[in-house]
Amino acid sequence: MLNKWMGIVPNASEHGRSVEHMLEVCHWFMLLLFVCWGTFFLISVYKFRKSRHPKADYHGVRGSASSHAEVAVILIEATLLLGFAVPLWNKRVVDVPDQSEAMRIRAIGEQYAWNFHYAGPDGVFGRQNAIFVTPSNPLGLDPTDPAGGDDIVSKNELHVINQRPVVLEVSSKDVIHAVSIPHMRVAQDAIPGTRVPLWFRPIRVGKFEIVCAQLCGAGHFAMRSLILVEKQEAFDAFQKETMSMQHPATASVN
Amino acid sequence: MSTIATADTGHHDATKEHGHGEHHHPELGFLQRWVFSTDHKVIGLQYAVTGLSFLFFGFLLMLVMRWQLASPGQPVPMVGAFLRSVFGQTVMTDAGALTAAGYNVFGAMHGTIMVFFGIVPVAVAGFGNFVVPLQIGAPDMAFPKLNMASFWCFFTSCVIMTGSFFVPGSAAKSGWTAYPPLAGIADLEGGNIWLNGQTIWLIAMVFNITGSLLGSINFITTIIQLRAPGLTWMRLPFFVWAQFVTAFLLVLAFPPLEAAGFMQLTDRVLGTSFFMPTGLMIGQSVAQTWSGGGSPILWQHLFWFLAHPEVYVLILPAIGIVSEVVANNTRKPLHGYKAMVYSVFVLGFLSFIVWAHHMYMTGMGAKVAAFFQVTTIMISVPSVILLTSLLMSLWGGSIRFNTPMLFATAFLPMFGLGGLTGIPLAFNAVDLFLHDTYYVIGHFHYVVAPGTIFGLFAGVYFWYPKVTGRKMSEFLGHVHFWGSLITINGIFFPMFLQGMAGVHRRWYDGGVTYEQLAGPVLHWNMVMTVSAGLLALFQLVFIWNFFTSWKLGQKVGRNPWDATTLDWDTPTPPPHGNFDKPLMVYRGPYEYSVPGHPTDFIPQTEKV
Amino acid sequence: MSNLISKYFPLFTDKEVPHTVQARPDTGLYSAKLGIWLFLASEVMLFGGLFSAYIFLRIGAEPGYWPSGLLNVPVGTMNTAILIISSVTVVFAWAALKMRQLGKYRLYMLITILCGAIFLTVKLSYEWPAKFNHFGVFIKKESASKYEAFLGNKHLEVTGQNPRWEITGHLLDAPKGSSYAHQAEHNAEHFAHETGRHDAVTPAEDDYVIQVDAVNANPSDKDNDRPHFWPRETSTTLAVINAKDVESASVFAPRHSTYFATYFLITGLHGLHVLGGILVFLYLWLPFPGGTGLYKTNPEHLANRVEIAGLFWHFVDLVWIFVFPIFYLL
Amino acid sequence: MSAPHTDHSSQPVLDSSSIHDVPANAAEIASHAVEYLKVGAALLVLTGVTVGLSYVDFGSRNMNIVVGMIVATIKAGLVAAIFMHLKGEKITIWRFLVMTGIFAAGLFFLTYLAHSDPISGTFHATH
Ligand code: HEA
Ligand code: HEA
Ligand code: CUA
Ligand SMILES: [Cu+2]
Repeated sequence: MLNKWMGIVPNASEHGRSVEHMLEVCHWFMLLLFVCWGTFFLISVYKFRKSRHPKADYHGVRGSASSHAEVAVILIEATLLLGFAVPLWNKRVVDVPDQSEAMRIRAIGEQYAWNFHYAGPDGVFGRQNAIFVTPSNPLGLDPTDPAGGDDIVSKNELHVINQRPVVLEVSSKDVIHAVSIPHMRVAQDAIPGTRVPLWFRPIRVGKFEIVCAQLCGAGHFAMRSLILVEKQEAFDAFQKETMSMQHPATASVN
Repeated sequence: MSTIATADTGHHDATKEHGHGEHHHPELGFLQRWVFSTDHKVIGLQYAVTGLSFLFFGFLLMLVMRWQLASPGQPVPMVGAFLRSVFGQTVMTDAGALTAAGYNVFGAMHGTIMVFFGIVPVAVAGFGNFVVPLQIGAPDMAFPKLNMASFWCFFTSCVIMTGSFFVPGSAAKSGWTAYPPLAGIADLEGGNIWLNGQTIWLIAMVFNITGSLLGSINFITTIIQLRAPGLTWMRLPFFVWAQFVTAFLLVLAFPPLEAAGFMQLTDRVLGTSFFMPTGLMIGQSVAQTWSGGGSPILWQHLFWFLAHPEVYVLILPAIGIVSEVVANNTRKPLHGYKAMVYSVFVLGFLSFIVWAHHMYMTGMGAKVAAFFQVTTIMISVPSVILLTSLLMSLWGGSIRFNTPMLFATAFLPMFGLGGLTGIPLAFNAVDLFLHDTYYVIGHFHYVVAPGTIFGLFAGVYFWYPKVTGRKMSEFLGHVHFWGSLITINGIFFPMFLQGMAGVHRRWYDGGVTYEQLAGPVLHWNMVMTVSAGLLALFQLVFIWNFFTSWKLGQKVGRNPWDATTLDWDTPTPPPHGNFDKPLMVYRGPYEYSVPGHPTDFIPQTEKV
Repeated sequence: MSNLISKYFPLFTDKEVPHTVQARPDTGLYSAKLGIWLFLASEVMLFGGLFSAYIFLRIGAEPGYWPSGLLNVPVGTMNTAILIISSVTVVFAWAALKMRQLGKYRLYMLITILCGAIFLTVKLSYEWPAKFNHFGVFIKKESASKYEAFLGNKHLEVTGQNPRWEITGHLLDAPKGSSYAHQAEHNAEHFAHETGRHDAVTPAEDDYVIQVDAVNANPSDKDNDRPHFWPRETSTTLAVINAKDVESASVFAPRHSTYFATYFLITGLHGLHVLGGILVFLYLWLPFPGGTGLYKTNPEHLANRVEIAGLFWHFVDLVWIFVFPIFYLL
Repeated sequence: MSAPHTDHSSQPVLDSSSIHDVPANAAEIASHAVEYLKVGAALLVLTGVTVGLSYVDFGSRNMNIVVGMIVATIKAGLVAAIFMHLKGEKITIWRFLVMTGIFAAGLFFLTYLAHSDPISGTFHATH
């Protein structure tokens, strides 16, 4: 509710609910603190101004209400941390869905675009080598590797299937970028030299924006991509069409 | 007495021969007195004035950026052509609008200048130099010459950093965080490996860091060695504690960044690859310039190892100032002084082991993430204690709302808001959503702008009479305060709303590209920008007040605020050597409204 | 009461800063002593940052890309010993001052300064230049089999060791346009002079010709599997390497590899510290007003200065104690 | 606090003539000279030991590193304790040096941890 009031973008992923829930709890907790402290603050400022209270009291607040409040803050924070935050993260980084269940897509950043690399029907990524990189082969796919024959690459458009977990393997060719999909409540830096998995399960068909969330140069602000969450059929159509464009020979066999 | 005195330092000490005797030295020339001075008060002023100017400069850079955010691509009104001629074509178009590269230049320099050339020089070096020796009853800093060296190191860094705007390709443009490989490759194409923005940024930072290190060593030594007789640790004003811990943070956290700075420098000029991974591509081909094998993440570790403690460096002196002002103007002791002292130590300690909360997105496993979340949450506890103690201190007071107190009072809820919004960021699952958005920008500006800067304003209004012998105008002070309070919230509160909507930082066009995420909240940009413009106008009031009061303000005596601490026990302005009487401290720092005492304050030196 | 105060805090009514020479009773320290230790604490963090970079990069290094055995161990050992000796003489110099023996102080200080100077000279005129004249070529993995005779990876695999990707030695010919052409020419002349093989190097457009080190000359010799205490002579074997097969090629300069990058940065910074120490010692040794000139008026002050300069010097020694094994030996 | 006998500098010197005299603890210092020599010798021997041990096979490279670091730490300890008079140094100095040690160790350990505990499935292209 508080999140809504603050204008949070709608959620479109399964685990996003837990993220949102936690943020909501946090915000209520903060509001509560701010209101309690703020009330005390306003009362003090009003009641103890000089004209109203000319002689200060050496001892001020007596009793230990403030210590109790502090202990309560600590307890709430500990609960949030151990009850929500840590398990949620473990789920994200330890229980990455496996090959059979999830769709694996590579997201490779470059100044200033995203390349999304699909393994194609055979499910195996082709070998890559920087020596093959050209404007038309931005990922340097090795033309002699049969596994790469059905691989497709789309620029700035990520197609995924609704309800099917996606594992994005995030990396970069040049500087650090970051994949951030606010609707999916996920983000991951794209660091050259490493490939880090990032997963989520989209639950709403639609088109959402992907942000490059790390300063990457003059074009950073415009490094926008889209994620298209589609039904299975639509995805298949996309795959087929792209393949016929990128690999006319292989595509006709299929 | 005087025989004994000479025995200690030795009668031959060079300074003595130059005539630093009992009295003021009319024979000291202008240069020695105001420029190459070793007097802590003059050095403090030098720092403060340089730092304030940089704060203002940093703000002006931001005004240009805010203009761009509210009206992307439009020439900057009135000064566009002027900016074009000063900053050149990388930064400004011929029409006088900011370019995308220029936006990054200004952004990186705004962050760098505000943090390392604005707040730290004013809060730590300026107030620290002027006030700390006075508050502990020392005649000067422990190492006056080192103090001067520290300022000139800092000043050199200022000149170098400012100069970097004028090299081909303009100043650094990779964020104040200077993450490689972006920063590693920035400005290198075709240019001179030395004369370019990022390289100069690194060199300037090395000087800046060195100056900070020398200064901090001096502070710690001074506080340990030069406390007046009777001034035991638990009788120190809280401001001194805050500076003490701050100095430790600087001494121990800055060197790793200096090391990292050297490494980035050699990456740029010697072709090493500390931070450059294997197979790095520039454009369509693998960069052959670097041998490879480095790690971009290593820089982030070393950077945040400093930069997290650094944020407490930004806030602690302000909390110290606010404590002094609150105690003085509530006319009662601080609530929980001891708890505050312990908290500030715990805060200092923990701040060294939380740094990776800025790196949640770099791909951390479960163990590391849990560790840094736990420590980050732990560090909020001492902050809560500090703020709560200050809040509790109001209760039962007899509050005088003069200008310093207004700023100090406003500091409390403003810092509260900033601190509270740090809490969701600490949970990395939530930070997944909030990282790099304007929510983060809102979080830290609440702590540094209406937080630290308000604390600094409180300090300026509070100690101005000690420095100049005159008070600043109360009326203009009130105008400055209310104007700043309202407009500054107008700038920073909408940032939370934008952040929640998914607006990210470092966007040149303020979000126009992203219809879905920024579209619904784009209108806030105008509100924020107008507020920033108005805020600037209210700062002019301050600047006017600051300079005119020097000659026209109401004259005051030694202790215009009826304060208790030793800084108010000197002549105004304090002479060379500070004190005109032997000192002995008999009591704690905040003995206000002691029951049964005729006046409502008892100076620390009063025996009763 | 006021007597007591003036006894322990004699200067609070004077304008001079107290405790520059005398210790403050409650801390037992004079200010400079505290100051130098704080400085050293920051130095610990400075070198700490560099060492943590070393650790980070070394664990991150792929097998075969962290060279070892390329530095000259006897020279390093000698330099270590020199620093240790200078650490002893500097405490002696301080003790001599404490006992007010100016002559001895001068002698010990002189030895210290000489030790420092020898250390630096060895570093700058011998160790570093020797590195800059040594060349290494990393072979691309896919081309490694072509150079098996120099790499010996089969042998290494059988014996369960990390593979080798680099061929090192003296460069006798470099591809056209290489910035090492001049160095190669010089080495080639030297080679011809030494061996009498004047036509051994036939210029080619895009080859590196390297007079290889013993390891590459005989890569499957078991004796070569471990680093050697006495550096081995460069063999007279020549390796001809096509530029296409090369991943990176460089003299042993900082840009050679992250190993040499850390080596040069850390030893360079350490060297600067040595230089700084020498300058301070010279100042204290010569009759400047703040150096031995101080002896006449306030020997205790001079002794304190020597003590803090000595503390700095010991620290520099202490850093070297770690630098030596991690770069030279392990 | 510190043991008084290693405290070389805090003798109150209250009149200007005495600063030229040999301090009361001169004999002390002279007796230390022997200790300094012994430590110097020990350091030289340990340097030899470090070199020697690096040619002994302790089973793995890592073990060799551990052994080498242990010897280096002993040497560094000797320098700090005796030459730098840390043995018996004032508590004030000890306090912040211990802090420094903890933070430096934290820097080493945590960067190491961050390196060794990535998200599962992370691939590193290194060399
Ligand atoms: C002075 C500066 C300062 C301070 C004090 C803080 C304090 C805190 N910060 Fe902040 N932070 C920054 C400056 C600061 N920060 C900066 C500059 C950045 C971004 C850098 C960049 O990326 O460029 C940042 C970023 C940042 C991040 C990374 C976000 C991201 O990039 O994704 C995180 C994550 O954990 C974080 C957390 C915290 C926490 C938990 C605190 C805690 O210490 C806060 C504790 C305080 C409280 C809990 C307040 C208590 C409140 C009350 C008791 C209520 C009082 C109410 C009334 C009086 C009415 N901060
Ligand atoms: C201490 C730090 C500090 C301070 C005080 C400020 C102050 C302000 N900042 Fe800053 N900001 C940063 C540190 C700071 N900032 C950092 C680190 C970044 C990130 C940079 C990056 O992306 O790398 C950032 C980024 C940042 C952005 C985001 C840009 C982007 O991501 O695209 C914005 C946007 O509005 C902004 C706005 C402002 C505004 C309006 C102020 C105002 O509050 C300014 C108010 C200023 C004053 C009130 C000045 C007062 C001084 C005087 C009046 C002087 C008087 C002089 C004399 C008497 C001689 N800042
Ligand atoms: Cu790519 Cu920002
Ligand atoms: Cu932080």
